[in-house]
Amino acid sequence: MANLTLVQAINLALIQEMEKDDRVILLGEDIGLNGGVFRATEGLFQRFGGDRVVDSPLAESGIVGTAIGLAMGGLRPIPEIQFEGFMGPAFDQLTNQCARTNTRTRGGLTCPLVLRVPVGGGIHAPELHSDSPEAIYTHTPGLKIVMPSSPYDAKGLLISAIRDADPVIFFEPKRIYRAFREEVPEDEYTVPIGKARTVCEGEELTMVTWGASVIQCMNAIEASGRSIELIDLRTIQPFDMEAVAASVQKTGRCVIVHEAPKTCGLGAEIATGIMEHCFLHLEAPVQRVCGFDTIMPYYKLELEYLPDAERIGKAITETMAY
Amino acid sequence: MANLTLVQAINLALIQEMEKDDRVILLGEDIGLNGGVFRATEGLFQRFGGDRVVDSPLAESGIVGTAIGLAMGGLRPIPEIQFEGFMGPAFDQLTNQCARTNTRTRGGLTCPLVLRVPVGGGIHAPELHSDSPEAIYTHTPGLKIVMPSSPYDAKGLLISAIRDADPVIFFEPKRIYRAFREEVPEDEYTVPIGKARTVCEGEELTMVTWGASVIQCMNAIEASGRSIELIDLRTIQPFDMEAVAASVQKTGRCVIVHEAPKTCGLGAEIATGIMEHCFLHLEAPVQRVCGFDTIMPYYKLELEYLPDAERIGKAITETMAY
Amino acid sequence: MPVKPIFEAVINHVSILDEHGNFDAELGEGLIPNEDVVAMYKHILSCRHFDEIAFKLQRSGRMGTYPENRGQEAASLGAAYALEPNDWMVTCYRENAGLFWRGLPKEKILLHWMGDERGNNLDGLRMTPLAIAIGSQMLHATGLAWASKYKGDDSIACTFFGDGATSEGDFHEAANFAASLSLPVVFVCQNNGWAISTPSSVESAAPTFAQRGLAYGMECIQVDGNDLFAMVKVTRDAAKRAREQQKPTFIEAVTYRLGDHTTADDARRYRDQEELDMWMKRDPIIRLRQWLESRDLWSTEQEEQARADAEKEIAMVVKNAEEIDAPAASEFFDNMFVELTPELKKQRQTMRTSSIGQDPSQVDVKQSEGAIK
Amino acid sequence: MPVKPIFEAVINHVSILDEHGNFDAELGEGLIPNEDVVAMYKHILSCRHFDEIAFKLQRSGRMGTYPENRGQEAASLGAAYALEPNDWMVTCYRENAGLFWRGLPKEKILLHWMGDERGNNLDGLRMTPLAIAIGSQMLHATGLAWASKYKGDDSIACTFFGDGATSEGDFHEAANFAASLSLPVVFVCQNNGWAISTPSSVESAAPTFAQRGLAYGMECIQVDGNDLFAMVKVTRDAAKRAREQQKPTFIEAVTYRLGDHTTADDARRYRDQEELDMWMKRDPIIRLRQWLESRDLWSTEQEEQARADAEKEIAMVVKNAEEIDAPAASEFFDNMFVELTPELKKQRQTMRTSSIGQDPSQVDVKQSEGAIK
Ligand SMILES: Cc1ncc(C[n+]2csc(CCOP(=O)(O)OP(=O)(O)O)c2C)c(N)n1
Ligand SMILES: Cc1ncc(C[n+]2csc(CCOP(=O)(O)OP(=O)(O)O)c2C)c(N)n1
Ligand SMILES: [Mg+2]
Ligand SMILES: [Mg+2]
Repeated sequence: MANLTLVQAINLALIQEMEKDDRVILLGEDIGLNGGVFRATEGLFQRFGGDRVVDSPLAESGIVGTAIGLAMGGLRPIPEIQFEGFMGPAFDQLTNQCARTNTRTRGGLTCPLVLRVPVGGGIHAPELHSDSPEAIYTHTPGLKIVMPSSPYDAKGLLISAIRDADPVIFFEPKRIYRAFREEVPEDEYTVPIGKARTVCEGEELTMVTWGASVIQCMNAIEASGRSIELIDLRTIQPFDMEAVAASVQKTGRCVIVHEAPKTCGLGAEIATGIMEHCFLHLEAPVQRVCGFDTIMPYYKLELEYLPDAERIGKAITETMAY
Repeated sequence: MANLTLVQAINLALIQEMEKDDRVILLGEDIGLNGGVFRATEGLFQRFGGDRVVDSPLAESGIVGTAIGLAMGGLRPIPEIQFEGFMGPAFDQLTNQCARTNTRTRGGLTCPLVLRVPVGGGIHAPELHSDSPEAIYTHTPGLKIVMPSSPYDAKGLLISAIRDADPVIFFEPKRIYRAFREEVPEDEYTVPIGKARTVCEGEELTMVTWGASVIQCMNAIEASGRSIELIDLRTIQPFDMEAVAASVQKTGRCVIVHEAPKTCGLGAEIATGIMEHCFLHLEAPVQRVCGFDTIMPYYKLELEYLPDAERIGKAITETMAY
Repeated sequence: MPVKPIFEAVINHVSILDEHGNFDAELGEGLIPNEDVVAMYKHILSCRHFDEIAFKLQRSGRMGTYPENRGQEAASLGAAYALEPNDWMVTCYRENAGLFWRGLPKEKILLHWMGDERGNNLDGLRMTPLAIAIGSQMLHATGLAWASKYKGDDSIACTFFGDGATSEGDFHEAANFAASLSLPVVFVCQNNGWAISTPSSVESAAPTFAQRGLAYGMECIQVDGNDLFAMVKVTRDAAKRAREQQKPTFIEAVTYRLGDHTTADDARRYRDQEELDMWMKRDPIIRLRQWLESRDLWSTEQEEQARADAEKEIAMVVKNAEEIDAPAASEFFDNMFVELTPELKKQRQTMRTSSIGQDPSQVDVKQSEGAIK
Repeated sequence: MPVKPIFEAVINHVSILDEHGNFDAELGEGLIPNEDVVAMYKHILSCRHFDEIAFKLQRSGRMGTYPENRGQEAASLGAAYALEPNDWMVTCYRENAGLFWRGLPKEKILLHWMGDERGNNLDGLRMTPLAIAIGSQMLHATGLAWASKYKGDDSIACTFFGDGATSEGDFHEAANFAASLSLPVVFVCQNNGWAISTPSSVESAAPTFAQRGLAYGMECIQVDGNDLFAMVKVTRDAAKRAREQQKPTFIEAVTYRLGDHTTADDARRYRDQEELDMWMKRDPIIRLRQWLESRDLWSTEQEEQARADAEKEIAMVVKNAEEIDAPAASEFFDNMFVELTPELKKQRQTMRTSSIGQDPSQVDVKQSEGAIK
């Protein structure tokens, strides 16, 4: 066991999978000698050499499109996009090419790649370094999407993602890259894709979230003094509706928290799923606490934008009082 | 009055706004001499000349990015993307540039452009010619989105969009480009952005849809023999939640129909909005009839994928029986 | 010196068998064994017939949109001929001649345009499916070439695209990745003068498309794309450069589409008859037949026989494509993931028995008979 | 002829005042009035000081990430000087010297990096805000230039970007649109050797970046970017070509960033000290001061005075930036649309009084006091 931050856990998972499987190669901007702008690939260039840890030209479509070719050619590429705000140029390759390779060729070619992308706000970064676009890719058939909220999950989910036969977007919440440490087994292990984690159990209300917001939710729960069940989705697509439904059938109330803008966010899908699965159990409308339907502001106001314990607390109160 | 198809109504709106305002210029692939692959710009090159109707190089990011510059420079560009499946390369310019111009500059620069895009399935087209990506752009703050379902609305909404001070995506349901004709006034008129249209009134159930699906819904309603209120959103963003909520508060039941995949589609947002606004009125869970969470299949199976009167009818039955 | 030259470049044009029948013996003699020229000529006849039939299938409502390849056959065929069997061919949609030469069953192309993804399963063929999104495929070629280089399997990737496609950002990124990362890719631009109705002069203000490659420090060459010999020659050189030096090459093959853009297009709206007439004379079939006849490698009887063979062959191809079982209604679910998610399984299972989104466990529906059929 | 040259190109390099103080009188004499050279030298000193202070603000936690401009001042300044007041300047983020010269209030740049969009409101300045998404801005320049051409207002657009940015597809599309549609754009690539830790040799395998422009049939030129005179000369030529002939030009300005990529970077991880030392000697400040002194246009006293002035000026700039009122908590709503939608009005109004998504009319909440503060 080692006491690791989330970014260190990712680094460890990469090392272990690269040692095990030489089809695994990394490509992206500044991931080589520099170890990535967040140091997630620190030391890998030195350890595995420039054939397996490749600094690419500054071109996100190129990174993803080339990775598709690598994957079709039998490798297991792990491309990195430096910040989620720069997925834009790769959108076409990701959604119209990568996500469709398997179905387009009726299984003749597959595209097992893991696209690593730091995601989310709260780190005082410049524009386009703080967004949360997961719903857009959730609406895109053919992609799996994962977002860990802890070092332990980060390692286990990343190993699962690398071994997965399908393309996976691995979102890394940058706000908690180094926010805390956790015991992480040295050995390899996997955390299954598609299974949520119940962070804490409770009877009065279900709270659903993922990524960095888990912490804000825990703070709000503690402050509320109520018995609240917190579910961390861990996988965004396919998300664990079963776990959510089971919990809401028990509690009858639900609050969903995410950083992304409200309208057409994943919160809407989960809320609708709850209506479908738990209609007769619901005692109050499902409540969403999200980013507003605005552009994520520059950092002076980012904490006004991001859901915090206070706003989540209000939702608890309102939902309980309904 | 003239008896026009939807595509003719668009053509007419373009002519009238171009005559009225010489800041309006068009750019896109094959829109000039060829009149666009759907002939929406037929005759405009001849009428307004090559300075105002411009065949661009084959590059969607270039089309949208250049249009942003044109708009910032004081013009009213109307770029065209040939099919919605080719919006991918323009995604970054559209969501991270166009949509953010106003807020990024705190109003110092605005971006009044109308991006015209044929959308949706059902015309026996090749791959990537039949998608419905509206939810992705609905989740993108800073864009308005419109989708007419009739020639009359097409003309009125397009004129509103061109006169709007903000960027508008104008989705044109290609399945009904020429499906039917309607009386369209020769004079200019506007249909307001943000207001739904009640296609028919009813008491037992509310049905919400937009674009080409209006027809399938009407067929299903007729077949059901029930009193169903059909709402055509017309504007996708900002959509008319007020009209939907008022109707569902009356009927207590709702079915939402769209071509796009279910998960994280606009249907989820509307369903959640209904839960928020009509919780105590709801007699059954809101039901969605959508595209499946798969890639839109090639045309042999496209009618299996698209919501049809039969599937919509099932939803009516199930919702009424709840 | 305040102003000094620091870089110089020349783009060459290669032609071996020109439209007037002139044949450059120095470059051309022995380049292709005679029997292969004969075989390729027959192949082009068969492809031309395929085109004609495909066009008719569309016109009679038996197939969707189809892009005729007519007039461009020599370009993709010459390139394909110069490749090794293990090389990847990453095409757009006007390379039937090259794909068929390398073993793609012809009915696959018909199935594709008949709206059937099964036409895209090219398992084991070292090909990617026709690329509908213009410009998207070159990056895949770059990645495939990289995988080959990484694995040391000695194969390269050859990718094809139109003049219009070079305007897309993805072309630029693919070419730059290939040059910068030193990848064995051959880029073949089929400059056929038009991107639908847009003349190539709108796609680029430069005098050649070949010079697109100068930006990346790539070898660049322009070639008469209707000249089978020249195509073989330049592609062979480029393939060798890729295989031995891991260096990409940009080839501009100057050609022309004699048909409309697709069956949904009417080229008379935007291009002149004179231009078409001029290019009709440059048809690769004309000059190849002349060349063969001048060497007594071909006769009128052989021509008749070959055309008859092609008719028979293509009739069978159409039969195969049309007689394939209809896909299962739910077939489009099957390859969404290597293993379907539970939600997709449920959607597949209930696709016609329930509207989606409804949890069956919540509903106790008595189908009100008659209301809906 | 089977192989014949059809296109030839030469890229020239321009230098007027080199790092050793050599001055080419033929090109350089009279190019810039002496008083303007003096003014620009002072301006660079002030920018250099701004940089130093900005760096310190970041280090002391008073500002977010900041990208030092140090060493590159001559490039954007020389180009900006060559433009007309009405021309558009469309930059990335290492062009402070040019932007300030053209009247951008310096505190705007600090505000930007302090995480305050108000720093981006450049109303009336014919500038676009710093571009954070690499490669995104050149297309806007192309569009702005087009609007100018359409309106016939005689202005052009000059856009700046790094060596790394030329790898993005959007660069390609912008350059191609400009050349094909014949738009008055000047493309200035600041090749500073690095894109964060990635050397320019990874961004392009070609010997120059200037030749990127050959792809589009554009005029291309390489220039010593640390040479103010050469920058003025080539930009002036390019601006004239744009204004009079509606033709774009690609300028590669060879320069170097003497600092880290940004304050979040540590360049020692990836680049050699020798390289840095070599470029320290090529600093535009050194050669400009020598030139001024050699002509008796500058003295030690003036230097001291200028540095003192810069300190005073920048202190005031910092004060202005730091003393601005905090933005209203809801300020990020205000410019989402020219007129806010009802939903956004509601969200703004209730942003701290209700979690969002809840229709207030549905809730009768007695805030259970104490449970949450
Ligand atoms: C990304 C994208 N944009 C637009 C289209 C529509 N479209 C199909 S073919 C074509 C022209 C292609 O021209 P070119 O690359 O020269 O190939 P050609 O058809 O001439 O062989 C266009 C614009 C598309 N398929 N993909
Ligand atoms: C689209 C995009 N991808 C990645 C980044 C992250 N990033 C910021 S600066 C930079 C390097 C830019 O290099 P260059 O264009 O040479 O400009 P320089 O910083 O050297 O002036 C990168 C990769 C970004 N801002 N935008
Ligand atoms: Mg073409
Ligand atoms: Mg640089």
